[in-house]
Amino acid sequence: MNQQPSPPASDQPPDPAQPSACALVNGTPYRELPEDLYIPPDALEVFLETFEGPLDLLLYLIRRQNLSILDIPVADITRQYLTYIGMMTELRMELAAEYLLMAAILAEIKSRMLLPKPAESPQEAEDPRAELVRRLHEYERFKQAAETLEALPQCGRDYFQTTVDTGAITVQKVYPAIELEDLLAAFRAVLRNSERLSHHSIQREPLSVRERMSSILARLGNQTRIPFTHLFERHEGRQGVVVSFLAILELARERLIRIVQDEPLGHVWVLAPGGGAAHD
Amino acid sequence: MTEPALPDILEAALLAAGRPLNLDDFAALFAETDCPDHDTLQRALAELANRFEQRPCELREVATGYRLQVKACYSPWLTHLFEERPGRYSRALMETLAIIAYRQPVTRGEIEEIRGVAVSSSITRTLQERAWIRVVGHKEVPGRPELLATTPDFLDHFNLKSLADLPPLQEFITQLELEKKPSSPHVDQTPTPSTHPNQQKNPPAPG
Amino acid sequence: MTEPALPDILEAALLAAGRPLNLDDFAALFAETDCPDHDTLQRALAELANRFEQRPCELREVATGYRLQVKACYSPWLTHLFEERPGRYSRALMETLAIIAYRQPVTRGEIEEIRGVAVSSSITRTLQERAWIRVVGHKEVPGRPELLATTPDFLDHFNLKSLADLPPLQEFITQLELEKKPSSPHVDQTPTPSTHPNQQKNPPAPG
Repeated sequence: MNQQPSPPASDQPPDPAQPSACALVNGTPYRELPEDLYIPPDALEVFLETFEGPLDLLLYLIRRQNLSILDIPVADITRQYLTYIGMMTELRMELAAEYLLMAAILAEIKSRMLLPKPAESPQEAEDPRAELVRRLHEYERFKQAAETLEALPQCGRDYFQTTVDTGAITVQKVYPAIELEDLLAAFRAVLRNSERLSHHSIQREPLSVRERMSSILARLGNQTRIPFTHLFERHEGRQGVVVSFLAILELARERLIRIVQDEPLGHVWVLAPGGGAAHD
Repeated sequence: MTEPALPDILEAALLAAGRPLNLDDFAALFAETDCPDHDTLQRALAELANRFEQRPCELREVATGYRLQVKACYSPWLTHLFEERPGRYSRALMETLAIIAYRQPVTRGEIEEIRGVAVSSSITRTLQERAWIRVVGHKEVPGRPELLATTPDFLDHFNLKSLADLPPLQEFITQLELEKKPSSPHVDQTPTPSTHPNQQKNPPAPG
Repeated sequence: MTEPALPDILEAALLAAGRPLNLDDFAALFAETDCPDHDTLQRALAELANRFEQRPCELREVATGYRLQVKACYSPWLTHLFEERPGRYSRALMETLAIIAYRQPVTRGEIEEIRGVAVSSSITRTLQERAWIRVVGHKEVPGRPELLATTPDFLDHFNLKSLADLPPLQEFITQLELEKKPSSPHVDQTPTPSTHPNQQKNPPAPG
């Protein structure tokens, strides 16, 4: 699980004879970039691209020689580092500015190491490498943390979420609630926006007539024809009769129903407009 | 740990897949050398089906293969998982409903004439799904447009016995006229916003 | 048929939901009148967890709740189910994610300082698209850079209940201090507050 994504060179024992091999291609160390391009240039490029930045490259150089970060041979490492940078430039790889900055830092550390330490106050004489060491450690921790994280169980790779079909489950629909007042407010808005409406005759049509019109039409939807007399309910009294009658007249006027009589003095039928003639 | 039994592997695959799996899919789980034949798979599936009898999901064979599905008897609980928080109805829907209530039976064209904008079919569909409106007939004009009216469910929802319980139209019209022609012209002239601004913006509900 | 037992209802919900469910989600399955309290739910969940021991899936508590997942030992078979292998993430992305996870809330600049290279915006975009990280605020320094932190979805994906469950960071720094300068306060003097070892041990709780 814990694959080292770092370059393959790390499993090569350090060879004191060739400490400055600049690249390993398929396990073979190369001390310099061959002129005749025996290595496919792509392979080298891929190798160099495996570094995640200057710190990663430095770590690789240090680890490759089994050195401790705490005791970096700065001169050596700087030389190797610059060799890599040189290769990257020769291959015309896009070289991040950070690599050059690191080269400058290394050169600075190297020059400060060469300076004699001031004799007095040795406590304050900080090793010029300290800051680099701190950064390398810091980077290495997160490099490892990234590998640990990668190795944690991951959804879709190591474990799988369960999903089963829910087609058999019936879901009740939940509807938005509205109050009568909402409806009335909407209607007020309609009226306010519609001049035309107020000029129409509807204001004189009692609502109950229109309701009766709807219910007569609804009944005709079920029955196609209804005896005229059945449209009146005795218990509604005179007012009910008037409402029904007005509704029938209005429906007939709007040609939403037909009123037919098959024979003189026979039953009067109310029909849906598309319905056929009434006959017994 | 010991290698899991065949029915367990099939169960794991069905749980993870999220789609029906057929016998070829099951066979593809295995390396070619130890791939069980169709008979063996089918016996394992039969065992699996048995095993699920006492459990909340069941093995079903559908057109494209086998799948696990939650048993229908869990609907009363699971419905709450899938219910969406009810949103709010749009103003267009509310106005359409109001016009149908007051002008019924009414065609879509008539509603559009009153509102001045097209009535989207999703509005009438929503209102019909909720069983608040229905088609009560067709107007005998070219195209025979549907006549829309409210339903008894509509009355029930708003706790009305009949449409006559809705505030009469005349009340609205009187109110609007009051709004349009402020009784005193002074109000319009003097820019004092404190003068009955509430009344003008939000006419009180009709008694 | 008789009413299903509580653990069965919970199992059905977990199978059906397709996402982790927390105790409130479970409670919401029931009508208010017969809603089990959290203790009862937790006992039922414990029973459920037991029940799964012999089965291919297991009950697991992650950041956003409980979920059923197919046990990891089945992955050798299940990887054949999916045409697309789950993509391996680049080292750059994993390193960025690790720094955000352990150092949150953290700015892009702070990540770049640790990694020594610029953080490409495609990495943060990918992480945000996967809903593994989010912007939790802005640092009150010039430019007000975004502060990045991980999400509960991040924990869910890596099968973690909280940030405290992350594997502890290696303590190289402590080792350095001991070996190099056992009594010197040098490391503390370097003005990099982010390297304080105590801070590193306890990543902050998710916001």
